[in-house]
Amino acid sequence: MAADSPSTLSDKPVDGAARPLVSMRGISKSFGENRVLRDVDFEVSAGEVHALLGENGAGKSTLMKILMGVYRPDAGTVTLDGEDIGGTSVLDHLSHGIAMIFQELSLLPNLTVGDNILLGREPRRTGWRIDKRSMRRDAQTVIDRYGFPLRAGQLVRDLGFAQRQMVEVLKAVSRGARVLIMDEPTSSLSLREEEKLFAIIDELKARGMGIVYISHRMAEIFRLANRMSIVKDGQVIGPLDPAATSIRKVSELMSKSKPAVVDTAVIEVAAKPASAGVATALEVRGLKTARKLDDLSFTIAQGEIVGIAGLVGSGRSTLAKALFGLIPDARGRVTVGGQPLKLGHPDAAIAAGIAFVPEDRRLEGLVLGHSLSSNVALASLDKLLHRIGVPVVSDRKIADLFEDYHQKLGIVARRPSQLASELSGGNQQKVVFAKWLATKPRLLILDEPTNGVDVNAKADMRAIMRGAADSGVGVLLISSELDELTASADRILTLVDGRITRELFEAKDEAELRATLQADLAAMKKERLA
Amino acid sequence: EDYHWPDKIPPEATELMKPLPLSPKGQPVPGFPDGPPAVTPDVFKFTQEMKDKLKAGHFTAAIAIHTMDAGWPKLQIEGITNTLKELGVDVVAVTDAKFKPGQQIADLEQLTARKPNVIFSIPIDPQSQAAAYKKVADAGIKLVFLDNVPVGMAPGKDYISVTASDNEQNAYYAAKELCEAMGGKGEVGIVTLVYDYYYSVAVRKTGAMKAFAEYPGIKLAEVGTVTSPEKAYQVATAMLTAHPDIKGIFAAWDTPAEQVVAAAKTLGRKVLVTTNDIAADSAIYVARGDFTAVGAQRPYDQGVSEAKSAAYALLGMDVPPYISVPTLRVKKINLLSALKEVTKEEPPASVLKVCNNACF
Amino acid sequence: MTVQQSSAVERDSAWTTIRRTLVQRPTYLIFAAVTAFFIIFAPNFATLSTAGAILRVTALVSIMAVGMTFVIICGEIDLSVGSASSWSGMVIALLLQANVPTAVAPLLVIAMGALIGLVNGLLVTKLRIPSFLVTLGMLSILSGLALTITNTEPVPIVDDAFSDLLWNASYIGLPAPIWWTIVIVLIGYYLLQMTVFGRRVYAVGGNLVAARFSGIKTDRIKITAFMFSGMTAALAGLLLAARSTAGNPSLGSGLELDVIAAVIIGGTSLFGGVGDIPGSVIGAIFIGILGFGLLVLGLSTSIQEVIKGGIIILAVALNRR
Amino acid sequence: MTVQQSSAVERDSAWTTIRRTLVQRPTYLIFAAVTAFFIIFAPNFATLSTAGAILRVTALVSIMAVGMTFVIICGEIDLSVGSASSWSGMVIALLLQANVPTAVAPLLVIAMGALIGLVNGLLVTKLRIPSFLVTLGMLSILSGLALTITNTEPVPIVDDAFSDLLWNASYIGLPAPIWWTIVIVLIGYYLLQMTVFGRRVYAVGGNLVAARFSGIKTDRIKITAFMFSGMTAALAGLLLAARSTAGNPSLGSGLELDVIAAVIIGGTSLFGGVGDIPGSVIGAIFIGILGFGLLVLGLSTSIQEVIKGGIIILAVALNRR
Ligand SMILES: Nc1ncnc2c1ncn2[C@@H]1O[C@H](COP(=O)(O)OP(=O)(O)OP(=O)(O)O)[C@@H](O)[C@H]1O
Ligand SMILES: Nc1ncnc2c1ncn2[C@@H]1O[C@H](COP(=O)(O)OP(=O)(O)OP(=O)(O)O)[C@@H](O)[C@H]1O
Ligand SMILES: [Mg+2]
Ligand SMILES: [Mg+2]
Repeated sequence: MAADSPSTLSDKPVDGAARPLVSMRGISKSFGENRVLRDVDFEVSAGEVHALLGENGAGKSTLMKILMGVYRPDAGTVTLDGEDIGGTSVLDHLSHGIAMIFQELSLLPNLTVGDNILLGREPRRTGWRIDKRSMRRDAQTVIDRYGFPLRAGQLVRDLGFAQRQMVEVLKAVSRGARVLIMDEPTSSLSLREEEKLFAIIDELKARGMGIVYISHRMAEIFRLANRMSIVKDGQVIGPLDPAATSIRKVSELMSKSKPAVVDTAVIEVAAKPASAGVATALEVRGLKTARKLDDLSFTIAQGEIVGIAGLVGSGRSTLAKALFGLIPDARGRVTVGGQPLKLGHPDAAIAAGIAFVPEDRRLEGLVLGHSLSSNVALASLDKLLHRIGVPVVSDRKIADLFEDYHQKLGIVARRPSQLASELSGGNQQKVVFAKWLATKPRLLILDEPTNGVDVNAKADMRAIMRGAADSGVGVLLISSELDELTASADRILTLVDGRITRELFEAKDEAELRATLQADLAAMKKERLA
Repeated sequence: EDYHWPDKIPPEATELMKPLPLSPKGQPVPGFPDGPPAVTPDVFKFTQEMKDKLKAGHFTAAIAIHTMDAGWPKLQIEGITNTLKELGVDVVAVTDAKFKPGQQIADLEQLTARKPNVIFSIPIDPQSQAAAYKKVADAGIKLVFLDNVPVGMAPGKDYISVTASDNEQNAYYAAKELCEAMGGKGEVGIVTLVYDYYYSVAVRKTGAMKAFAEYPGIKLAEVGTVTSPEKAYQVATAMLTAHPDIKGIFAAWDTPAEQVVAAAKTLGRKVLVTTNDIAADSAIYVARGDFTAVGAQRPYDQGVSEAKSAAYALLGMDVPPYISVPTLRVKKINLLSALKEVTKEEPPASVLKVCNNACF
Repeated sequence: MTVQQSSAVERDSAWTTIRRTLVQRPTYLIFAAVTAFFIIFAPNFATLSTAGAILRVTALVSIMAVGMTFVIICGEIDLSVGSASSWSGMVIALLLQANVPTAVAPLLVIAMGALIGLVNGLLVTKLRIPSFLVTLGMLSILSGLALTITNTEPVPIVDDAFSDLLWNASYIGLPAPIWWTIVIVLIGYYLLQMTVFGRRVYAVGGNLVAARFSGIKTDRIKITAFMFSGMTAALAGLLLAARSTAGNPSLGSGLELDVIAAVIIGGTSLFGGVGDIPGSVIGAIFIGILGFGLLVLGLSTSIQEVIKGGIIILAVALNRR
Repeated sequence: MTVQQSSAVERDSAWTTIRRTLVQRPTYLIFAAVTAFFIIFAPNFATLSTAGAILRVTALVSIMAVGMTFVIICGEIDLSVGSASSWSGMVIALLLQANVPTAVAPLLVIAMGALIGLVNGLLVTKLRIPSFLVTLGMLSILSGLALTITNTEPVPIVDDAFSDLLWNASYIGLPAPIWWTIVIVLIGYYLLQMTVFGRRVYAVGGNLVAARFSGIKTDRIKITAFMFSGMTAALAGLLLAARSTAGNPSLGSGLELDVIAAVIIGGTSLFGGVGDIPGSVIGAIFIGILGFGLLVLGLSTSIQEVIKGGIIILAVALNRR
């Protein structure tokens, strides 16, 4: 067992509470040739938060989906209160009191909040009839109990990402489950909602619920967890006592190879400035959009990393999209490398030297069903031609391009023809980076580049970013993880409800930054009211 | 000789323009187990007084046609509409069922709600549409049929009359010409519609087989069927492949016959083709010699006859149960006269060009 | 937050609902405008008998549209309904010819419709073939079978009790086909809009994976939707046969396109998850009105096609805000 | 795992590619088996002239399948190709009748095909109506127009140069329709498999949002795909007209289903992003062989339908691993 391995000796394994609520024994699972889990044990006790850590693709979600009955394990047993409930169906596991917040949001956009919260256990009247009235009432009661700003009758389609995550939380919590699995529940929650979520977790714990908590955010884990386990190479290490270990040690335990594989020196990308002497990568004057951005002006120098700090809905993504030409009604004067940019046209933005790593890599960043090499080549196809009388896309040049970035960024992949959907989150994100670095940009816009990425991959991302900046690229970094901003950015702009309120030169610490943002938002609200 | 269209026509052509004698009986209907006797359309005579009475009646008529994808229905409709107009009857609606019996039933219901005095129709399926036609009759609307009569409907009682081309004779003539052109021996094929319930085409198969049976040297290799005319290309190609000795094919009407010719040409096979019906496009095939002979209908005349039976009925006069339009024989020599006889228009320039003074 | 607040859930008034419906479905305004146009300009349009004729003509499409709505909301499509109805018509005619009792034969046919739907559903869910293809193949198979079983010969139905029950009789002044439409619409409405099953149909079409993760047996829901569609197609086939007092192998051919058009212009999304029964029925009636009105105006069938195509595109364009 | 491993990325050998193709496309084995069956059991099947006949029969479907492949890989569908080809046949016949030169008229028709595709594409992308509906409406409109323009009268073509060029002539021993197929397949292959445009077509169908976020003008790509499909449909219409030496308003009706079936059984996914030109052509030829072989075996048209439906379902079932 993992607990016997030498590396864990210094971190004293802790015993579970007296009786494990759920225990998984000897679990193995393979997808085709990919052996994801090998003879794994895992348990959760009543009234504890058991954190599960591991690199992207280590198998955390897979283990939990087995616990939830989504997948049937190849071997092993799942017992709840000593009763074998070994992998029949989700419905079965739900009825045994196990609930899960899935990493990929699993809401129905076409139904209301209430429908979603009560999906699968709607109050019924005689026949199969749904009792719509009590349904809405019950749902609203749940919402109000946890104090989320939602209405039962709203369509989920009309909600923002963060609000959807709240619905997801309520859906799981309100099942009255005894075991609750949370797979990266905070990946897009803002600070305030995060606080709310933690309060809920504390309350549930007090009521005797067992909680499995998966996250890549170490700070959160150390704050919440009673015990922690690490998935690595198909095995589970732990459980460990958070008090007896440290973030650094945990990162080392998780990693398969050395912590960061990316050498900043190899990332040189920038095309040299259009005209000599121009030192600004980006200049923005009076940028406005119909719904959000309100007269933004700022500049980014070559080689500079500018961070944008803001709360959810403050317009950070809108800013990034507007610069990249994805917001049709954006107006304002923008120059890139000294040349004026025509807004509203992504192809013009690329031609001007802008690269954009979007916040949702699965939806916006990658063609998941296509190969890695074609994903990497997608934004620079025009440069990958060779001629045999007529211009032809050169598969060799594409393969070479992939090979190049595959090495530079340390992408873990078997073949260039492997599908993007088969990679782990961190590696997928590296593919998106490769796609954009291949365009030789002057300005790199990164929207939540480390979202859902494990600690070591995060370090790689930072190295890539720094490498790019060092070679003269201007970087606009958007991140909800304020410590990431403070660590990486040369300068931070605070964006509050569509306006830039401050420019911070000294890296403040996370808590201070947070307080500033909230104060500015309150001030802005007051001003708007007046 | 120095013949010239349209003034100086060779006697051979004039001879061909004479109609063939009618087959004696039509489709069996209640009251006429062997089929009602055939009469020619000349039975109708209109006096001025009759015409005035019709005008005063402000009668309306509607037409429910089976399909519009050929010249035939268009000429029928023109024949009906023009004649009725002369007689002071208004055609208020025309429906196209696209050869779907279900659609035609719906069309009839809609036309019934429109309450015309007469409905002209060619039933696609005499069996499954009978109830729908009976309902039209029950609604007090007079029915005049083209070609087919729905099962169980009695002339004079449930409907006025049916005017049909002498389809059996048309096919018999065309098939016989095929056998003659083949010297009375060799393998032949038939390409026809798959639906045997469609009476007016089904009897063509009967007519053709009758002709083939008269020649001991002729062997019918295969009957190929199509659900719609454009499929004939593939069916003929396959038939010619499976039977390398086929020398002649009879196709039940001109649109599929064109596809049969195209298929034979594509395969580089010398195959004689005869068929029924001509229109501006199929006339070219006769002019080129692709169709050896055609036993044609006269859809416009048929329409005229149908309009006149309706007018008689509206005046409360008796109409014979079965009026038959005799076969028009068409070969290259009399093509222009025949085409004019069918379409009631001067032959188009394209046909004249291909004829190159060899047709009259 | 207090309990007080939670009980103060707003309820929409009937009026708000109507207004919201009109905003969400501007097509209804087009329907109204077109109908008004015909009432004013088409001779004899605004009569009871016209209305009856239109309803009877649309009965078949309406009934199948109810089944189709389930399938399309599930995010699938069923192209086999037209030929399934032809085939059902043939089967009922043969059963009655073989003296199967009038009370039993239709039930057998409906069961067979369910079976056809079951096969469609199994192929779509278990073998994961796109429904477009499965049902296209099924269309071929059933229309071929209908032609083959009697060698293209139509089969007469002499059982008047059957024809009365399904088409010819009137009850309380309403003809049988309209009653059947009402029955199916009510069943469909109940199932889709009021039951747990209906909720799951929406869930499956809204986000298949999410529905699965929420413990919904998505395959079973889809299969049931296909079965319901097959049953409505079989019922339509019975009506067709009763109307003609005969089974004909191509009576229902091509109906699938009308049915799908009715469902879509009624506001159901081809991508699944959105739609309802009343919309589909209104769509079916609208298509009926449109066809009939154009006919009464004396336009040729071919021009009607053009106008119909144009209006359907327009209606759907308006439906997507 | 070591850093070593991450750098050692295999490149695919040609052999691996072939083997993988066979594994991914087990349908090709079915094709081979069915063809072998006909060669053994169908009379005169295994001859050069039969092969030629099949290729000519499938020329129309193959040509349209090339255009359709672009549309389907984009994640859309084009139901209007059949009636677009009928309409094109009518238009060319009328143009030639009006003495437009043989060298010009076909080009005008192809341009009109592009225009039809443009309208389809604009409606799909700018008004965001599902392509299923747009092209269904277009199908109605074009078939209505084809019937209306000459009042259902077919139009003869007496220009032999035209019929030769497109259908009757042979060059280097190969008949014209086969040459046209080869030309279109090569153009299609080049565009889809070898150009930037082709890569973008895949990206648009694979993930529309990601494509837009990569600077691809997704609307323009889709519109171009529809235009190409319209042009291939127009060319097919020219071939149809040349074959019958006449324009007939319903010559191409129903072809769309054969074309779509060919593309799908050739391995292109209805969901977009996956597929290729050779697959579609093989699919078209297979459908041709199947239909033709059954006919040569002397099976009735109706049984053929049944068998064809079954085999298409089977082929697609096998294509999804
Ligand atoms: N349905 C599936 N089919 C095939 N392979 C899968 C499937 N689901 C997961 N995998 C593979 O199993 C491995 C473990 O994936 P899993 O999602 O459990 O990782 P994870 O630890 O949750 O990663 P992350 O932190 O990125 O969420 C990965 O290599 C993944 O590609
Ligand atoms: N004027 C606009 N036109 C089109 N889309 C817009 C416009 N403004 C915003 N959006 C889209 O709406 C989304 C949500 O906007 P929202 O106001 O919630 O802020 P946001 O930019 O996503 O905020 P953040 O990234 O800071 O959380 C944006 O990501 C953008 O895609
Ligand atoms: Mg995970
Ligand atoms: Mg954002």
